[in-house]
Amino acid sequence: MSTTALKDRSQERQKQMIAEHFSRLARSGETGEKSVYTFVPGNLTELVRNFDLLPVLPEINALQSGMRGKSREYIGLAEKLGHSEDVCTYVKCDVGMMKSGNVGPTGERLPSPDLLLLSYTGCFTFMKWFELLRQEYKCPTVMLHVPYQADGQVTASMRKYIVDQLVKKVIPSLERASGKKFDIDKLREQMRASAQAEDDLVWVLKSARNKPSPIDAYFGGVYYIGPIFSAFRGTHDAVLYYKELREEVQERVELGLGPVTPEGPMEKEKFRVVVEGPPNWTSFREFWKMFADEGAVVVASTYTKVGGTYDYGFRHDPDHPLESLADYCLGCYTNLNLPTRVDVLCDYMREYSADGLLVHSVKSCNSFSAGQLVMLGEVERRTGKPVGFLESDLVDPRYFSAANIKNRLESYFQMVAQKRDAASSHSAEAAR
Amino acid sequence: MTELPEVLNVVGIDVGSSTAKVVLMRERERGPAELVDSKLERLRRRDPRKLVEELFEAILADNALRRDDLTYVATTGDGECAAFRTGHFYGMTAHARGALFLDRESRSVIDIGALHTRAVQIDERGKVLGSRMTSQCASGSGQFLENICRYLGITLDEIGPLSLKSTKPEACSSICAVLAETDVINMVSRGIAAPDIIKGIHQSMAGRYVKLLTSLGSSGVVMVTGGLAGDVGLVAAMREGAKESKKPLELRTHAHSASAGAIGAALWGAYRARKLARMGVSLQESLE
Amino acid sequence: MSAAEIRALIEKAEEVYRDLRLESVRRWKAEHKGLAIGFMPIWAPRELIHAQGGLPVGIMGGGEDVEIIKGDAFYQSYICHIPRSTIELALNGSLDCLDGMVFPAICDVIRNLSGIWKLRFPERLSRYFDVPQDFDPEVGGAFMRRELEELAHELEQRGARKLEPMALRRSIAAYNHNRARIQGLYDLRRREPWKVPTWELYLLLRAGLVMPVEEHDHLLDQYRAAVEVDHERRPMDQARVVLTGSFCEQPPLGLIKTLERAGCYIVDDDFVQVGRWFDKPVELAGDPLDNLVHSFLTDSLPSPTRYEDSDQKGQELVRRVEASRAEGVLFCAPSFCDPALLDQPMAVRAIEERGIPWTAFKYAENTGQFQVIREQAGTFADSIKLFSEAVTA
Amino acid sequence: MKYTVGIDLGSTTTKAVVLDDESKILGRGITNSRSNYKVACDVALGEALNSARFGLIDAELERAGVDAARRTLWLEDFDRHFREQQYRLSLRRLGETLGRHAREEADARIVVPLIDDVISAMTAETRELFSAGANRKSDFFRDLAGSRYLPIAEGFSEQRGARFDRVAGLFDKAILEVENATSDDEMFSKLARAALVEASGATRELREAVERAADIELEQACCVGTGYGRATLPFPKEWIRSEILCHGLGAHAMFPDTRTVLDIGGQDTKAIQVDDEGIVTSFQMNDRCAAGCGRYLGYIADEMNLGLHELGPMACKSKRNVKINSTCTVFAGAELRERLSLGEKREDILAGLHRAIILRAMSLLARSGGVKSEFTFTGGVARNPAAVEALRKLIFENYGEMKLNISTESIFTGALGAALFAHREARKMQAQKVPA
Ligand SMILES: Nc1ncnc2c1ncn2[C@@H]1O[C@H](COP(=O)(O)OP(=O)(O)O)[C@@H](O)[C@H]1O
Ligand SMILES: Nc1ncnc2c1ncn2[C@@H]1O[C@H](COP(=O)(O)OP(=O)(O)O)[C@@H](O)[C@H]1O
Ligand code: SF4
Ligand code: SF4
Ligand code: SF4
Repeated sequence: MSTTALKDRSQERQKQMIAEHFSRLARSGETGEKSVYTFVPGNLTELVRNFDLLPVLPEINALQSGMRGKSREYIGLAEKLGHSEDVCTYVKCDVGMMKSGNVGPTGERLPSPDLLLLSYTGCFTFMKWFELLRQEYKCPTVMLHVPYQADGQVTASMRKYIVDQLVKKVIPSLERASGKKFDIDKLREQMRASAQAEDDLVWVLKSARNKPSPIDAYFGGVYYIGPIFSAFRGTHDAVLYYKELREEVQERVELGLGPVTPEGPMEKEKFRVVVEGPPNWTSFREFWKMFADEGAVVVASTYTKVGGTYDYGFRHDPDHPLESLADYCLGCYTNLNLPTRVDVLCDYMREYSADGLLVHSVKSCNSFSAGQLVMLGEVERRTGKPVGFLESDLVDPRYFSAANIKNRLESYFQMVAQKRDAASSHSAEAAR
Repeated sequence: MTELPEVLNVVGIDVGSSTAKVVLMRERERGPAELVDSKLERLRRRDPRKLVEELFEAILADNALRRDDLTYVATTGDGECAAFRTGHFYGMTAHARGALFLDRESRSVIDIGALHTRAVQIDERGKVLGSRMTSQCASGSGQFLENICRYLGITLDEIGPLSLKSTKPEACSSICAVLAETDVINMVSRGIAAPDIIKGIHQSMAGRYVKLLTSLGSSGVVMVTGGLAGDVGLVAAMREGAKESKKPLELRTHAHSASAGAIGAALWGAYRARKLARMGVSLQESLE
Repeated sequence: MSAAEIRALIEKAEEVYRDLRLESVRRWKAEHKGLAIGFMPIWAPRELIHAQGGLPVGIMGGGEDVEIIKGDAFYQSYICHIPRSTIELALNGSLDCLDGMVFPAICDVIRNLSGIWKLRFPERLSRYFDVPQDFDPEVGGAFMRRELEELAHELEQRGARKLEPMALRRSIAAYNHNRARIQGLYDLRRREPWKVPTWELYLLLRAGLVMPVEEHDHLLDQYRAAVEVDHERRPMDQARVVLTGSFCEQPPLGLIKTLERAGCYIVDDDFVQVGRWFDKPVELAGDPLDNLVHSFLTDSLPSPTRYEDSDQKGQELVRRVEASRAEGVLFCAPSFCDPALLDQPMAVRAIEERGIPWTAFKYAENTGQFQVIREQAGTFADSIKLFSEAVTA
Repeated sequence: MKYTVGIDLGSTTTKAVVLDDESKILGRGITNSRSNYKVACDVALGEALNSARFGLIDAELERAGVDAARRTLWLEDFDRHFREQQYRLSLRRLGETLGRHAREEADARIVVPLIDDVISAMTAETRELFSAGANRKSDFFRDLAGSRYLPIAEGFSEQRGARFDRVAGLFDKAILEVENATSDDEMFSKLARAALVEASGATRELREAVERAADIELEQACCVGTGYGRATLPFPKEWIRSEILCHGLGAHAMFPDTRTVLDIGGQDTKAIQVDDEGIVTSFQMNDRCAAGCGRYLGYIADEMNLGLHELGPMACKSKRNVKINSTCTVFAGAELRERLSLGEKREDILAGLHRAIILRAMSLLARSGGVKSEFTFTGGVARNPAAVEALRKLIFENYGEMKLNISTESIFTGALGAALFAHREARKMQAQKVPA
């Protein structure tokens, strides 16, 4: 009883935060508030809000369109306008949404951007995306180029490059867009709040080390990362949200409960897996249910690190605000090179005592997908755990073949079970 | 200066991947051209060279003509297999002209054949302004439909009328023709009626075609050509699709839609012949 | 006489192009002691490698000749073809003679390929070369200079010569010469496309990716001299087109030939851009590294892989069409190439505003069937030809 | 006697394997998959039980003291006649069904007699089709009958001015009904008797053995399903196993030392690694694009008007390597025609196509972790000698020489694995029953 009531609280809060944000955006025409469009990886939410600008994240809108069953239409529209079938469907979904009146996830109209903040972090396609939007909105655009961590480390040169851009380009653009001056003390305050929420988020994600895991760190995880990865990092609301969430999860741990799935609480945790790659949004529940039906819990996922790898210790730092923003951008998951990504997965397998790794490869995203097969093999080799490979797309329902994915998942879990049975019967024999 | 008579006899030959089409046209310098005769035959794995030769001879014989009576023999498609041709025009060029002949108001053409679909935007002279073809995957073309229907035990002529009977079309999601086949198998086993299956496929094909047209920027009268223009179910689905997309597309077909490529080729042939004559070049020279 | 001469030159170029095992590089290494450093398409600082006594070797995938046996194990079907053939070449030993690979910042696929290299070939130099998307000399420029220094340092650690300003200046001059020659042929083709068929020019460019620059200069000179005097090459009634989209994965040779046979004169293209990347000679006076950086920031060819700071997307294409007096544009991009395909709608918009006709198709480097493309390009050429005549008649 | 059965409901074919209570293979059955899964399973099971009875006949003969050589000889002969009887029966049904449909045609006056004549002509060919050593294009009535019906009907249609498209369409319609007829014990006895009458050399021993075998009561203990259609199989969920596990276990049962298994079926290709107990350790399947699977060969065969059986042998004649890159199933036909028109030889193109398929499989193998000895090739395409040859060559070149297992029964590997799972289930059920 109490747990459902508690569960509702954080979820309700998140809902409310989002609703308020979008209605503020919708009213911005009257209130005169300005908006900045930007991306999840390498988002500079604190900085944007420092100027009282409202962040809009087209990626989130795209995934919401997928969940609301709108993406097929939007993608279709973009393709009619000349976009190729081959390219990232987030972009097409967003273009289609814009061309259909720019109605956001809450059904309210989104304002046109006053500034496009092109945080080029971990994905090349971002650049094309905003070039396309710029052509439509004819608004100022500022590029923040975040170099790739090609050698698995952040160098002083990279950090300097980013800070230089922040100082010379990004901050002046934000000042121009808002008509306000940059306030570094406020930024320090914001960063303190960020760090606090980040602590709680990490605690929640790490709770999956428990057996049974109280959370699903992929399907559930995408909800948990919502506020911090989007428009709310550094806000008071976000701090409260994560505090509540942490308490709720804490309670589940104490009661020894598993995660709540679309079908209700999970009865028995049969498989613990790590998942690499973003989810599918058009059949999100169906996809989740396929896991839940098999008694599979995702104990760790890389997707929940695209907006920051906080579990590896990074926190926004009030004492070095711009440098820490630079480090934040550099550290987003898709900005890590493949060897590092393999290390992360192997760490997760160990840390969360996982039975195996599943890679969900999406057609859209080269940033994630190119190289996943090599990662898969590498993790299998290093951990000796069974690995599986699934393919679909983010928001293009044409590429989600339920039968195909179910087939692979079933085969995968049957394989894991068969291996486990064999291992246990061997040890039983050995005991005899 | 080589004088050409007022009336020219020209032949157009369109060799597709499934069907060979041969037409005889009578072209006039001043006045509308006329379609005299047309022959259309499925290749059915026969040697296209031989078949084309046969059809060509047949059309001459039926109209009491000799080869010398023809000013131009134009080919299109895989027309290289007609060794006796005068000249060759590419597929979309030919369909564009053919569509214009079939309906003067055509401003776009969509040619739906056995393997490929192409959309062409044209001006009032038949000039191709832009064109699109379906990508790699063949799931949206005649061959695919044929395979499905063969599986369902439906003959070509029945496809269209059956589709029109559908009340609850079943969406077919697969992009791949092969997987779509399996989808269909699944549908049958779920007890979905044949008309609903066919209509579902028609809708998915129509969706692609409308997309092709709109991405081309078409509006106004669209002539459907190629073999599938004969499929009333598909054309109906395309009309619905066009309406849904809120684009002002008016889809039309013609009894001779399937031969549009051959017709267009023949007419371009006549056009070339006249122009070369005006420039004082004989056809023979121009071929050198 | 010259026809045979041209044929011999082109055969020589084609031999280099088909030499997937890089025999010529192996020979070069046996004679010189330098490092052979591979680099992926678009642009890499060849001058730097050259100045350190190395041989820069352009790797444009495996093309149509390499059979993919393991490469597909690395890449899903919805990723372009070039990385899989490149990895195939690496796995089957063809690239053994390379001491390292440079992966320029082209797109996420190439970026991640650099990681695969690190995982698979940990002993070899694998360098992702990040180029700035910020064009302020003090911000992006400074960053790029640091990247170049870093690369030079790494090469040195692998046994290359230390980077000396004098040597770099000489190398810059050498590549300036080479670029001028290539540009000269492009200009000639633009004027008299029948003299320089694109498939020949293309092979010459490809040869330049592997040959030492001085040798390549010689080949270009011979070719130039031969075509200048070949009077058998006569103009034909063909449509003049600009081809764009093929800046990374390269189309098979058959595709280029098909386009030309279908009635198109390609009067501008973006094949093998590294040979023409700077549209002005790199300054020789002053600090050579700074000069290189400066050219990169201000004199580079526009590319979908570079951020366009001004709102001028597509204008460059319009300019190219006008400069080459082309009658249309062929968008010819590799399947699944995000940079090319996402750029296309913007470019299309720009040329449509000018009423420039265009058509588009996709390929893979190992496409074996050109029927569809021939139809499409043929129709395109037909429509330009039939009606341009109609006007004159 | 009690038996367990595994059914592999594939996208192209449905296979059944029947085991006795010592998990020895009694019989195998195969049919083409069709819209009605239940029917497909029943037909395959019926076929498997028929073949099980052949096994029983063999056992009876052995008991009667007939030596192995003679047994083989007799059974082969008997089998041929049995199949001929089956074919004749189906042909009769086809004639009836066609007639029914034909009467609804507008030009029934022409079409009905035309069809009668076609069927008569086909019936007249039957003896030769099943004569000793005859080369049949397929095992399935649909293919066998189709490959004769169409040309014969085309000829007659031309002569008599009927529309061939319609006449061909009638076949497509009728065949659906005919192939859905299932067989049962009674049918077996009837056909067996008819076959004995025809088989000139049938001895008394054989006759008696057939009678005795036909009388044995067969009772199903457990049935496990697998294959593409398994989710919709007419079985309860706990009796369903993934194809991967079944292929792994089946291959292990056939070749205990196998470590890598490649299965190329109609629509999918799977690369499976198994350990020394047949337990799957890793697997990879082709993605959604069905390019390069068995169906591709099916299209090619259709296109060339060949039977699936003939494709491989023809490709094996090739001396020249033609490179083919597109394995798109649907464009296969177009590519073929283009090549032919360029003057390439049929066998060379075919060899190129086979190699292209195998190249795709090589990728999956590499993805799943490479190839280890012994390597087993299963699924329908393993019946194709050209595919096997291309595979052997590429495997040896890339992974070194090793033992390559290919069995004529490999198409049944999945069903065998399923049957073994069924056998385990049956054991478990029995064990649970005993104490009660
Ligand atoms: N009435 C019809 N209904 C549906 N499909 C038809 C009909 N008539 C012809 N077709 C299809 O049209 C195709 C042939 O069209 P065509 O344009 O001649 O193709 P191609 O030029 O490629 O041979 C065949 O695939 C055939 O199945
Ligand atoms: N006798 C044969 N000779 C050659 N190939 C065959 C033969 N029988 C089946 N095949 C091939 O096997 C494929 C079907 O394989 P199968 O394993 O039955 O597939 P599925 O399990 O998907 O039904 C066919 O598409 C065909 O290419
Ligand atoms: S490619 Fe990937 S990271 Fe980039 S925009 Fe698309 S989904 Fe996002
Ligand atoms: S072809 Fe395009 S997507 Fe592929 S590596 Fe090159 S730039 Fe990237
Ligand atoms: S998805 Fe199907 S139709 Fe498309 S390429 Fe693949 S096999 Fe061909």
